[in-house]
Amino acid sequence: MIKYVLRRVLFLIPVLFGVTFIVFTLMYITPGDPAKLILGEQASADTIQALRQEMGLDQPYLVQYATYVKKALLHQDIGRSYVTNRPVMQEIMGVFPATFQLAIAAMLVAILIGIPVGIISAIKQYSIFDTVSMLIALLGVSMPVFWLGLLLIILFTVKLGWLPASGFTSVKHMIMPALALGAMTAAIVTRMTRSSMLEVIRQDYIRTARAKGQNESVVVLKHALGNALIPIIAVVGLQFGHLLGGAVLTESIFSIPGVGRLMVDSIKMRDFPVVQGGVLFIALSFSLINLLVDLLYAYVDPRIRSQYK
Amino acid sequence: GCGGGEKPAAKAKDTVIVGTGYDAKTLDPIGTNDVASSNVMLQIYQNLVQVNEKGEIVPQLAESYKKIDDVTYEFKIRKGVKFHNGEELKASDVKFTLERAASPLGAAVGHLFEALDVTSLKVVDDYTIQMKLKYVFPPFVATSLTHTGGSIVNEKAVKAAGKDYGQSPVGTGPFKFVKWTKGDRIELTRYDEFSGQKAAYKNLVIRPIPEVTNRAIELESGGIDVCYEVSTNDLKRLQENKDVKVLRVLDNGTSFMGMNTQKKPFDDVRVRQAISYAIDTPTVVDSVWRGIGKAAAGPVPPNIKYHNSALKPHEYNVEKAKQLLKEAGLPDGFKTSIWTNDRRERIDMATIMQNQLKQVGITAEIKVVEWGAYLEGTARGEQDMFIIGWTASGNDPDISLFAQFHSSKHGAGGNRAFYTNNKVDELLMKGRQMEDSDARKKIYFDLQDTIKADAPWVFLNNQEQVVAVRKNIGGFQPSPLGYHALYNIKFEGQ
Amino acid sequence: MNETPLLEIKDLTIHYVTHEGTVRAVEDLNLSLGHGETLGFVGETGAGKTTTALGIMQLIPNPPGKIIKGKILLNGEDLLEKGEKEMRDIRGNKIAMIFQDPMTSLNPVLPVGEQIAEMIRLHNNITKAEAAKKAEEMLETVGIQATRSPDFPHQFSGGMKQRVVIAIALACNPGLLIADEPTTALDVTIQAQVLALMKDLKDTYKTSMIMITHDLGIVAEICDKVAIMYAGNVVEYADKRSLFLKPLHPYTVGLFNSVPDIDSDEEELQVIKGLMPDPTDLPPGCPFHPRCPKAEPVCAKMRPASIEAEPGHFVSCILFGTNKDCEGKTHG
Amino acid sequence: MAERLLEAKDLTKYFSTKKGQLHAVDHVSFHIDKGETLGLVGESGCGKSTTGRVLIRLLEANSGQILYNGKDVCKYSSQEMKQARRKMQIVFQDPYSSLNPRLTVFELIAEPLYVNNVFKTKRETEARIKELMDTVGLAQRLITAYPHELDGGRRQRIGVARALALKPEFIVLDEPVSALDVCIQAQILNLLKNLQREFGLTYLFISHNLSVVKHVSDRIAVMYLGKIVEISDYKSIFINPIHPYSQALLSAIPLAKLDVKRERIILEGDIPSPVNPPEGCRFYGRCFYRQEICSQKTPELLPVGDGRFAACHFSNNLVRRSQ
Amino acid sequence: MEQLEIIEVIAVPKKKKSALYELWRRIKRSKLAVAGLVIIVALILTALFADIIAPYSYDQQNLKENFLSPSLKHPFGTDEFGRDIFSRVVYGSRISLQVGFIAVGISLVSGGILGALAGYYGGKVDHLIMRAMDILLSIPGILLAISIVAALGPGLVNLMIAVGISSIPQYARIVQASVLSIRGQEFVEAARAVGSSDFRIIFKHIIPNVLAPLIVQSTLGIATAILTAAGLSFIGLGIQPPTPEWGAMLSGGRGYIRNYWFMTMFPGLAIMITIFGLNLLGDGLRDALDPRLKN
Ligand SMILES: Nc1ncnc2c1ncn2[C@@H]1O[C@H](COP(=O)(O)OP(=O)(O)OP(=O)(O)O)[C@@H](O)[C@H]1O
Ligand SMILES: Nc1ncnc2c1ncn2[C@@H]1O[C@H](COP(=O)(O)OP(=O)(O)OP(=O)(O)O)[C@@H](O)[C@H]1O
Ligand SMILES: [Mg+2]
Ligand SMILES: [Mg+2]
Repeated sequence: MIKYVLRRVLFLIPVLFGVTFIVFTLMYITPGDPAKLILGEQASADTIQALRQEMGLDQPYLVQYATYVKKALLHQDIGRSYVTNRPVMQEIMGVFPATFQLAIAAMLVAILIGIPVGIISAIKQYSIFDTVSMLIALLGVSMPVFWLGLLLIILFTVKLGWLPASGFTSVKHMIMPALALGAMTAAIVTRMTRSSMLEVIRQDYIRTARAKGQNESVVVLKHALGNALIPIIAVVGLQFGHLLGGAVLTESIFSIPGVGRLMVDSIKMRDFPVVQGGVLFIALSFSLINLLVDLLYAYVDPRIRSQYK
Repeated sequence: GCGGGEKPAAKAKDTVIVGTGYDAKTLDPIGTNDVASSNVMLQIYQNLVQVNEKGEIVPQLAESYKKIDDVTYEFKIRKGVKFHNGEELKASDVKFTLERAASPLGAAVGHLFEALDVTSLKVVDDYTIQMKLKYVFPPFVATSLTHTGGSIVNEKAVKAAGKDYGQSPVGTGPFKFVKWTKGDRIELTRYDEFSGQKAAYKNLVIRPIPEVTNRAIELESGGIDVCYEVSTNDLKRLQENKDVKVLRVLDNGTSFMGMNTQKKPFDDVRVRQAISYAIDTPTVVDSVWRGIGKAAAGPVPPNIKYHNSALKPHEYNVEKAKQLLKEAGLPDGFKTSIWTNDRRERIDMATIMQNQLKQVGITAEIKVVEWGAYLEGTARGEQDMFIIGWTASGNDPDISLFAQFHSSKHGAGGNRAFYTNNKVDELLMKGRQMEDSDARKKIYFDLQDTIKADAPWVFLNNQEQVVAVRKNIGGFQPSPLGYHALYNIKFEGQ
Repeated sequence: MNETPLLEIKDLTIHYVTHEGTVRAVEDLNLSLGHGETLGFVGETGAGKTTTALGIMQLIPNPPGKIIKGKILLNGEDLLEKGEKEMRDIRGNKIAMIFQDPMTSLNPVLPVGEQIAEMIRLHNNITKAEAAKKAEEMLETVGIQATRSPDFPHQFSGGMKQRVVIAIALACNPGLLIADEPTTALDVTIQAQVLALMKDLKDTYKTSMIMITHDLGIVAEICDKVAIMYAGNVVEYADKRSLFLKPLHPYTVGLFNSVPDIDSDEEELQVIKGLMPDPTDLPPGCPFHPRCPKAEPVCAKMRPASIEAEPGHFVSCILFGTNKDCEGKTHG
Repeated sequence: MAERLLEAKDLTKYFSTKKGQLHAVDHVSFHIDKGETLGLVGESGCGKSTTGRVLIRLLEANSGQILYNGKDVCKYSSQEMKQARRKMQIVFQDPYSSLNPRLTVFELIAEPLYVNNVFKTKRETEARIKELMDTVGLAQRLITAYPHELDGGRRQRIGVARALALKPEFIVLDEPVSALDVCIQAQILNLLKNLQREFGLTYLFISHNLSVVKHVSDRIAVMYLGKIVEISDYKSIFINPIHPYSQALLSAIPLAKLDVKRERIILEGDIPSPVNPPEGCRFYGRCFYRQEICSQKTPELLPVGDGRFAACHFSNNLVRRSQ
Repeated sequence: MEQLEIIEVIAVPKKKKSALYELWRRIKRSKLAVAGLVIIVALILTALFADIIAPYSYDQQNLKENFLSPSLKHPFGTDEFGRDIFSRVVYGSRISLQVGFIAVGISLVSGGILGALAGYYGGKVDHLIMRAMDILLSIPGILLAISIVAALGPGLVNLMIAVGISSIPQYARIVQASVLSIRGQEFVEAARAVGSSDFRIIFKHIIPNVLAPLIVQSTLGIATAILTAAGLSFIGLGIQPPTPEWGAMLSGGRGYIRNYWFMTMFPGLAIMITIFGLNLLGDGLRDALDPRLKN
């Protein structure tokens, strides 16, 4: 098991190289000179040139990348923001907690709604409940998240005055963003739970459990759900990964200082070190979540567990 | 409503929460030149001198200053002023500040100190400093030294913090820095040893809330006390809201649609004039801004010295426009494009102008270009027409005009219309080296006329700073600069 | 022989209502099984064997399946009238079932020991530890070391899995064991192991059994009685000996002829023509008549009733007994 | 002596798997005469299908020779192989997955004709397809049907028609009836026998069902874990199996007969994994007749008289014992 | 053998029409899928006949009649420039469909080819391609899209490219997995046994069988593409005005949401109904194309 984890962690290295390289290339071909953006509109050509030199922007493309990688590997230094001059790590860590909390909250919403509804839909396939909840789930994925967010604000802040419209400092602040962001995920989880349960519920071992005289709730929760969990974990993991990558739109609507907004702002400001570092960080957390998901698979499914030995 | 998650004003309020559009970039005065950062630094730092409401230069950290000759200035510094870290303000700090600002480190504000001869900085004694300019540049004191880029920092604190100074600013101002949660809030607290008038309340929180609508909602629901940059959409509602006061001041900015005067067909003055005639500026401005700001008449905004209030917005005259186009050999109009960045109002103005230009046969495609690419592209002259704004950081007309119209400033320097006119160059150079006088006034009136006639720009609007505050907020006056003094706030009825 | 039989099925009719039409999987099926007897249940794919078995367990998937009518009497009590709770007590406890495919009948994420213990705990009021102990004993009984009880199904071979399934089925010592093709998925040598085990256990536990299969060899080996099923109906029901020595129904005869004989050297097999009829569209009259070599015009009109052609040997065909005389009458 | 159509010499096929080399077919030698049927029996996973596939080069052998009419098929160029393919065909076990669900009966049967450019015109192709459908007993009206609309028996007929399309000499029948019901199975078995008679075909008939194999085969090879353990004519192996595994296999078949009491040999344990098998006899672990030497030395497949072969160190004793 | 045919008379397999008919028959079973199909067909018709349906041009301004509430003259009201929102929503269907279809086209073709190569050749090629896809996948789609739009500049085409590229991995994965599983199926081997070339095997046997999951994924992918494009509009990287893109209309109208609800409501509903329809159809197709349901 440990060996497996180590192998996976080693495997991250090429992925991270790949990710940084792609981002580096994208940023490189993007028009917009960071030096100019930093210095503003009135800076003289000389100062701009000097700054470019200082930032190494005058170097050839691959040299710049090599320098970046070398620094990152040898000194664990992924640079400082061009814009704020803060260490990139600090920039990211500054926004990560909010994103993480938001992701967790949205995921909770998604799981708490998605799994039960999905299960009931599956066991009552073709019933009214099934149809209605699937329709609602579909509406969930159909609504642009920023629109949903706005409507929530109108309802809960403007009309009812219950919840604050911006910021991210207390549980109260989290409710609306989590709902807006979780709606889509909840819908996805619901659908996946339903189809996975439907698949499992037709299996022979479910019939075996029933033939034992087991009551239906145990059959569903223990025998069926236990086996239906893998694809559910997969989507939950994938979605969580995406959420950690930043929910730019939700963060913007609710003025939450998160990874997504940091990234978008940094791209706009051509703050290359932050973009690089951010994507690196996102890719890393994405990969780690994938690893976690795989380990979870092993936890819920002994067949997979035995493969990792 | 008590909707806000912030503490409601139950007891005696001692916290002011301000909602702004953007987060600060850094709190190192020379690290940036953006309004959001200045807005915070203004509360933390002080300058040698400042500009009062009447536009006069008054001493702040300097007790007094005098001009020794055309290019030499001497400042007397107030005694006993303490930095937030307890250090006393000395002339050496001022020297350090200015040297740093003019060094490559201060690239972001370097343009302000171009005229300063850094080697000439001379600490006469602990409370006296002298400096020389490289050339005669009378606006120096008014523009450079009053700018937040010229905020006086403490040498020891800066050196101690090193690269991280931007996150641990130390000034002499009315508020001390406490904590900065990026993207969410900057917390300041009253500096009790402040040398001037101490603030009437203890805590100042500045929160970036990028969505304008949200900002207004937060103000209405009491989540914030001060709301910057109220949008046209919210203006009416806020004005009608009894819990809220709306404060407005015309700012030093001009939005305009520039034309690339080196590109065909905009190299022909008749085409440029035709476009000016084709656009009904007041309608554009009115439809988009709906009561905020006013249609601009010329390159010098109303609050700036030597603004010629006799100028009128462009005449709207489709016939004349067509006539001019015909004269220019383009009777059927032409195809072109309008660049703008993603600011809503600019896109909207572009959309209307696009429609108006169609009336004279000009087909303009709107190109919404992301800001970085926009600056890059317009600096290189890739654009045909482009919408942008220019806000002067002081009230001297030189700031409004030089970078925009002097041929040495083509492209990235600020002159994105690539406007070239020897007479204008000459006048600009002359104007910036003169002390205020009628002669200087004449030069700037001349400039305004010439530029308007040459029509490198379609003047769109002079913006307005619209700040809404809760009813109980007193003592607040918005500044045309877009960043406002928050330390004067007093709670009314308390 | 006038004591109540262990199981008696009367006029059982089960339909599946699908988009393609109504599958009449079981139609007016009658059957009985005495205590301690083993009944072989033989028929082609789709004949309705599994459906009948699930009907007895009342585990017909609903929708689309539905028991339309009939009685299933276990020791004289009609299972169809029992509530779900009572049925749960009966399932596993009084009637247990083994399914065809051992690979899929076990829950892949639970240890086998736990799966056996689950059954025991459901029907006996004992602690977890006791149940686990008992489960291990059951494993030993079916020839698997008790130490393997914490292992998961994928760690077992097919034969062992089927043994575990058997262990589960027998854990509560049910009066009736229904085995639905328990060895079809297994290799010959493994099948032999499992069959031998089942025979042993049946003798030890004195369990009555319904053995569903399409392999007449297996029937010959372990059954006492045989029911031949065709298109939802039992067409012939007899004592094994009587059936093997003297099959009556043309379908049964055809079935015997289709199996290549290991001992003789026939060149060509005498096959039954054609295919099972479309279950949503059964032919009128005797469902076998289109394929029947002895079909007469009347077969297309009338459904033959079950006749006791010889003592204890029932057959549904007009060739026998009174069926000959009721020409023209149509039954249900 | 009959003409020898095909001979496999020392044929070996290993698969590389995560756990190691999987010895699917391990130094196997046998021959098939023209017009005869060689039955290949053995339990699941013993390498029957792999043998069949290697023979017609659907899989490449790791080593060994396949002599077809005396020429080594393994050395054929791809062009030669394409020609040879027309003579060597295969019918698969699973009539469900061996037919592309998106093609009609016509397209399915036409495929071999089409890819080998047998006919120039569509008319000829169509005629041939109709002829083939007649041959295998498929009604003409099914020509536009899709496989999923047909039952297993009919599908298997399509498989047979495809195999026959190119007029082959030799067909590998890989469990062609295992997936079918007894009645349908009998129909297909009859069909295969008739075709053999009519076209003089040679079959390799793979099955795990001994009674079926016996019904169609002239000779039978018994396979265990990648090795052939015995080859005999179809009668002797039933009357008098030599290899202990053959004996056990035979005794394990439940007979649809009453009162035939047989001595049943119940083998212990399961078939071991074919991955990196140890030296010695593959059957060692389950053999009721094993001796010291069996675990050390791999027995060769050797003639034991009457044209029979067995791979057991004690075949001589066993031949006698069972007599 | 004559005996074999006698029975054909009785056991007639149900006669079925073409594959397309079969698909329709399966979709028809689910009311929701039919509803989805109806929505999408209606949408396509709207896009095709936008000129006829829309009462005004999408960019016809009338600054004096801005912010009009819905009325007979302007069923969805007018926007800040006095443009008819109904007409803009109608024309917007063109844009959204273009974005959806072309973006999916891009990811489908590139992802499909990559996935097919990986699946068919296996081994190193597979490893290389799929790891590259992993890398692409671990960069959040919207960030990738933003960077691409920032790099290429905004506009309809670039937007479609951006959205397209960011979902390549999904298609590559599906195709790779399907090809892998189909390659292992016996009918592929059967084709090889009768002498079919690799080319024929890929195009005649593998690709048609991969289509089912791809169709489903594409239907859902179109939905995602439309939503992503809307999201990009929100961040200000969308399509140029005055193009009536729903996402841009929605995000442009958000400032007015409290004053003039209709400015966001109708484009919002348009997006929602479209996505809804696509999802309904996608789910329906998934069920309809599920081989396990084949009888
Ligand atoms: N869940 C179901 N939905 C619809 N039809 C069904 C269902 N289960 C079984 N059937 C149909 O009912 C008929 C009887 O099926 P059943 O499974 O009882 O046959 P069987 O004799 O057990 O066959 P096999 O030997 O293949 O197991 C068949 O035609 C089958 O297609
Ligand atoms: N492509 C492959 N890759 C790896 N292993 C394989 C492959 N094909 C077959 N095998 C393995 O080779 C061994 C022999 O397989 P083969 O299919 O020849 O057996 P078989 O006798 O035909 O079995 P069955 O009766 O189940 O069809 C098995 O263990 C199988 O798992
Ligand atoms: Mg069955
Ligand atoms: Mg095989």
